[in-house]
Amino acid sequence: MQLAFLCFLPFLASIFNGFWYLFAKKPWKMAAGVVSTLALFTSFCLASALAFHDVTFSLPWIATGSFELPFVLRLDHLSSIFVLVITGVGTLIHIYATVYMAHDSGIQKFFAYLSLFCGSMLVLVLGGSLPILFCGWEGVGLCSYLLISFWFDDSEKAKAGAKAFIVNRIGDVGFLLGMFVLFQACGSLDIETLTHAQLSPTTVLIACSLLFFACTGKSAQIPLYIWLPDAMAGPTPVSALIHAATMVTSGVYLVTRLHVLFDAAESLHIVMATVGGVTAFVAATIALVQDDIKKVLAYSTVSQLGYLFLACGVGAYEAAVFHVVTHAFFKALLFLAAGSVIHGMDGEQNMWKMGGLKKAMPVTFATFTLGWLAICGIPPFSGFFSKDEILFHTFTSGHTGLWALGLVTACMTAFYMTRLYIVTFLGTKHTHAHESSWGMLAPLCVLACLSALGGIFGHMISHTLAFHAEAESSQLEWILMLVSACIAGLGIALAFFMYDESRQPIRARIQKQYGWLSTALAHAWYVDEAIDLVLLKPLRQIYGFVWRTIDVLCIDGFIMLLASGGRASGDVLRLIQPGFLHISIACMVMGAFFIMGYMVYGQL
Amino acid sequence: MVESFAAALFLIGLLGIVLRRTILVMLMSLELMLNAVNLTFVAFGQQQGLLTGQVYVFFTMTIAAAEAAIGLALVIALFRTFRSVDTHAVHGMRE
Amino acid sequence: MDVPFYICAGIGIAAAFSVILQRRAVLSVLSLMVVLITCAAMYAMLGAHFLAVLQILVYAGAVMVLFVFVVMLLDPEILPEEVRPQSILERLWIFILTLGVSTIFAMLVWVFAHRYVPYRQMGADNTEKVSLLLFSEHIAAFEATSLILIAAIVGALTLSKRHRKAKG
Amino acid sequence: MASYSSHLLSLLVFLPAAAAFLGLGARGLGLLRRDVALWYGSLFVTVLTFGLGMMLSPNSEEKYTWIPQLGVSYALSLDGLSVWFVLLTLLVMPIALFASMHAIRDRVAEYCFHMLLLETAVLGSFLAADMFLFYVFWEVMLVPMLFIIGIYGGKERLFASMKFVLFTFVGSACMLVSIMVLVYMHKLQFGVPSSYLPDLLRVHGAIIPSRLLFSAFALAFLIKMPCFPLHTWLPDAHVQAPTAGSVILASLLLKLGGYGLVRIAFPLFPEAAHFFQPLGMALGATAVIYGAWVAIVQTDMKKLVAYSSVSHMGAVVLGLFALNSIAMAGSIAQMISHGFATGGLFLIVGMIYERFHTREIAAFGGLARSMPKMAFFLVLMTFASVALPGTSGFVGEFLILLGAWQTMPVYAGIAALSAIFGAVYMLKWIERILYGQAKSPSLAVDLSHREILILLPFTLGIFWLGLMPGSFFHQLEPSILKMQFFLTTGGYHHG
Repeated sequence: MQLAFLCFLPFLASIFNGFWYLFAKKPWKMAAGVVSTLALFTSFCLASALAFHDVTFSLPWIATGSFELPFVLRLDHLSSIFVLVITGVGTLIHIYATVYMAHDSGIQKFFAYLSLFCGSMLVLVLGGSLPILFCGWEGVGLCSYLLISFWFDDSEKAKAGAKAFIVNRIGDVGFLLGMFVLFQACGSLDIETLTHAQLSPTTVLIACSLLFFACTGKSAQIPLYIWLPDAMAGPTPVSALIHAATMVTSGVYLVTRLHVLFDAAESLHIVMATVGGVTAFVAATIALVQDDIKKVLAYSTVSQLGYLFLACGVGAYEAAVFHVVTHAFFKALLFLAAGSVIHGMDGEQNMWKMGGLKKAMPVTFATFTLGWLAICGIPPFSGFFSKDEILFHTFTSGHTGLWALGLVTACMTAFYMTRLYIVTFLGTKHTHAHESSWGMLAPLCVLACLSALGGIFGHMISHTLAFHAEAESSQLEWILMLVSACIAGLGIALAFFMYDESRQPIRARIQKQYGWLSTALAHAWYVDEAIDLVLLKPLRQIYGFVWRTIDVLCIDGFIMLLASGGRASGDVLRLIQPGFLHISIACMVMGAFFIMGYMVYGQL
Repeated sequence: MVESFAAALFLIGLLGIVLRRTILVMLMSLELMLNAVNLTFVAFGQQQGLLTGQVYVFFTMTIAAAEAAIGLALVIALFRTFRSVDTHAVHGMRE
Repeated sequence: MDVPFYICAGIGIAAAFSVILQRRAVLSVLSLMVVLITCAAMYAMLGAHFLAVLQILVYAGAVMVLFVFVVMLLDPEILPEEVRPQSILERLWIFILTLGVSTIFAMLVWVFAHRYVPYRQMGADNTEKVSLLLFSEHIAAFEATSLILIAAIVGALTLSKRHRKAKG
Repeated sequence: MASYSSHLLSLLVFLPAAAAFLGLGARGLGLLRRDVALWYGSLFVTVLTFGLGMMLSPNSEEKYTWIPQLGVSYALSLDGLSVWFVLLTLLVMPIALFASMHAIRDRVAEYCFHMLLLETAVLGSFLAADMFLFYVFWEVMLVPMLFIIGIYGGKERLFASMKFVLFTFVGSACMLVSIMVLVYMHKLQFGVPSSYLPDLLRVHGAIIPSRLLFSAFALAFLIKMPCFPLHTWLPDAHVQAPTAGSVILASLLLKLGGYGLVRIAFPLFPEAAHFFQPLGMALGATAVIYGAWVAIVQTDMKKLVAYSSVSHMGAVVLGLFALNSIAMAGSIAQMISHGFATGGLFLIVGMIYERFHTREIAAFGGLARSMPKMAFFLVLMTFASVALPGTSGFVGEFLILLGAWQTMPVYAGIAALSAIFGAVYMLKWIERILYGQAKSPSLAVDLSHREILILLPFTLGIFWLGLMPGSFFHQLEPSILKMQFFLTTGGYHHG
């Protein structure tokens, strides 16, 4: 029963805030934040109480004839990890957001959407059967749409929200089709029965590839990642919660939840791994030249998600989950820190306009440093352990090419994160910026500790996961650890070398020489423009064309033809009756002659 | 014998209606045709030995009379509005 | 064989032609009178004495008078001078018509001649038998004719009355 | 199933009509002088019928012989399937009346008369168990609708109402012919003619004629649906109809097509249904995609919503022709949810029109800032019609696609694309009018309590069917089983 309560609490908070926003405007602004945070915090406590127990809760939902679709929530080992991350990081972000959004007029609406999001995310993670998971899946998509276009006055942000929703919908169609294939094959959509059902390899392959396509939509992989960078139009807490910690990992959750099916689809593994690897690499290249803090972090998220799918591709599901957890910590930390920087700089997001914030915002600087070290993969911090585990498994499973690609990406990650770090915090320029209040800094510190200690915590949970965790020779493991640590160090050194104040002329020369490359990277390899040109423009022509020809021309035309046909034939017939008496008599006579002729002829 | 005469009368009446342009003459040829028909009635009645032919002639005669009355009244009314009895001039029937 | 029949037929045909060919409407009315009288004669020859008398009284008497009256009323001068059929189309049309009519006449004559059936003598009391028949079998039709006549009278009256309103 | 004859059904059907004539008579005698009296009178009647409807048990029946020579009987029956459509009608009518109180100023007496007459006709069609009676109500329904669009509509209302009536007439003419043929076949086989549906179900004809008859019925219902090639009357009718007219047209009249297919066409000609299945599903799938594509380029709000109805009804056609229990339950759920969602959308468009007196999407902008309540309802209705989980749209759409996938995966796949195009045209529209800079802020007055009261029933309906459809499917169960029985066994024993 607590599971239901855990899952529905955020929904209640959302409904409360929603009504409060629509019907009562006057009260104390911060209350909305408090209500949502409390709701999520109680969910967190419930989750930690129920952690790692197998609890199920079910309500009858749709039942027609033989087809039963109850609303089932199931908590088990895997989902409890995700629930803890969602509620834990979520609560921290809620506290942060209460302060961050304090002066915004639509704060109740904001927290209504945020709680709705947490509720749907919990439904997604706890969903016992695929349709319930799908409900959470689309609910989350809806909330990301509502939150991205939260400041809807500026139509750019509204368009970004719509783009995110539509791209997610494309993925969801894949999810739907995958579900139908599975239902047709094994008659039920419950995850338990699916994992134990014997399905023919082809149906499993088709279903898994469709579901994987859905994951690329939701977790921003190669074909459908274009929405995540634009999703930065939303407020920073939204980016932190949705586009860093929780929603984007739902794709990985789906794959790990159905890992039995995905294991069965052998040929899909290499596809998943390569898609993950290539996404990581491409996103990292783009992040190298971004000027907006949030864009850098967005592409870094896409890149880290690439790692996750790389891990899933090579079958290292525990490594993937471990990285999800650590990534949630340090990426949320980085986003929130960036948020407090933006807050301090009154909305300025271009990092070149900042610099030397070390002195102006010491606490943010300190927490950002911890986050930075974690994401670069420096040994004691969490990022190192999880990323190394993924690379290790990629290496041991024989995909050395992908391992190399992973290493290069790790180096690039270290490079662009350090670039961001130096340009915003170090340097002699001292821009004036006021440090954020403690309401925002406290969550930062908590997240900083988590991302620092995350590594140890990770080892504990990865060994308890029931998947096939076989012990590798530790000697090879140590060597690989050393290699990845050096790579990270190399990246950081290179960045320090490049972005030190005195190195300005060298950067200018490189800029001049590889100008075309940097503009290409700045425009994200012109992917958006290409899609627009290749896909959207012709589609718009088609819509217009279809309406004009089929609807207006063919069908209406045909009917108008019928109508005018009737009128025209009427006119023609009218001419036959001229009204001259003698002509009619003549016709009558001729008629009589013919009849007589016929009668007579008939007689003969 | 009598029937061929009646046939001749009838056809002459027919020619009259078709060729002549004045409505009056057409009415008269109409009367001609009616008489021809009466004649054939009587003739065939005679051949069959029945008197019903003659009874029918009696009825056609009354109808012919009524028809002539109405026809002439029409002609007068027509004449008043169209100032002429020429069929070519009188062609208001279309609209 | 019965010379009087041929005389009447000749007069009748001639009168009929004059009805349709006369320039002046008055002359065609008179020739129509002649045709009616020949028909009456024919009836007499066939033994239908009642009809012959009726023909003279009703038809020749009443209807023809009506015609004469209307012709006089319509003031012959204003009757339009018949325009000789000029256009080729009209000449052709007349030619076709006469050709058609004459072939039909020839066919009819051939058919009548072919199925020659002698006329039977019906006996002298023709009028008695016809009136008996009239008032026994066809009494309903007889009454109906009175209705028709009344309708005709009323119709003729309304049609020829000058409608002030209709004029407007 | 126990069914007791109760006069409640006839009372339910003819109460509005009686009130309509009463109202008109009273106005004639100069009694109900002021319009307000008429408005609240007719509103009271519709609410009364709603109450009456609530008291009905879902399998009551009523049958009297009406024209013995023709075998026509006056038969009304309420079962699990028609109970939902009846309830939808009883719910929509008071809302439509209440919504049109401010919009309609002149000729109020005739307006109330037509609305109440319309309610009787629609209730009659849903309850009729005799084919002849069904046809009578089917035709009677057109007359008030014609007047509502014709008198109270927009500029080219005459053209639109003419097109609407002619389209439906063509369909119903074919239907009448096939009813007659059916009655005659019944006479041949059982001696006495009868147009009572259960009797007609026993009639079994040869293959070819039953296919012909089925296509005649299907034509009438697909025009009414409307399905892809025969839908062009809907946008014109909606654009020119007054708000209440649009709501009724969208929520009720379109459902008759689907109801007719399920109640009449499929059970009568199961073999033909299986024969036409591929064609039907193909039409449904094309309608879904075509409706969505065309909706994207629309500039008039009502036309856009009208084309979205074409898309939804295409999904319903797909579901119905899939001929399995899941898809059928899904299409009926979709019909009811379409009634809620699209009805709500039309109400909102009507409210916007009352304020801005224009329906061109380009003329709006930034309404969410000044009209948050309206924005909430609009976003909710939009996402209900885009089949978002948790709303009724998802239940219908999901079951349809799931069922259709079992029989024809290709068409179900095509129809699933509607989720994308649906999202595109809905978001494009919402974004244009709700977000961005406000174009005429002075006119943007937020919803009054009256308007919120109007929208509330539909909102509750969306969440009820979306979250707790248990009772809905439970009621539907017996009819779906009966339908399956006819489609599987009935179809082939004389195949």
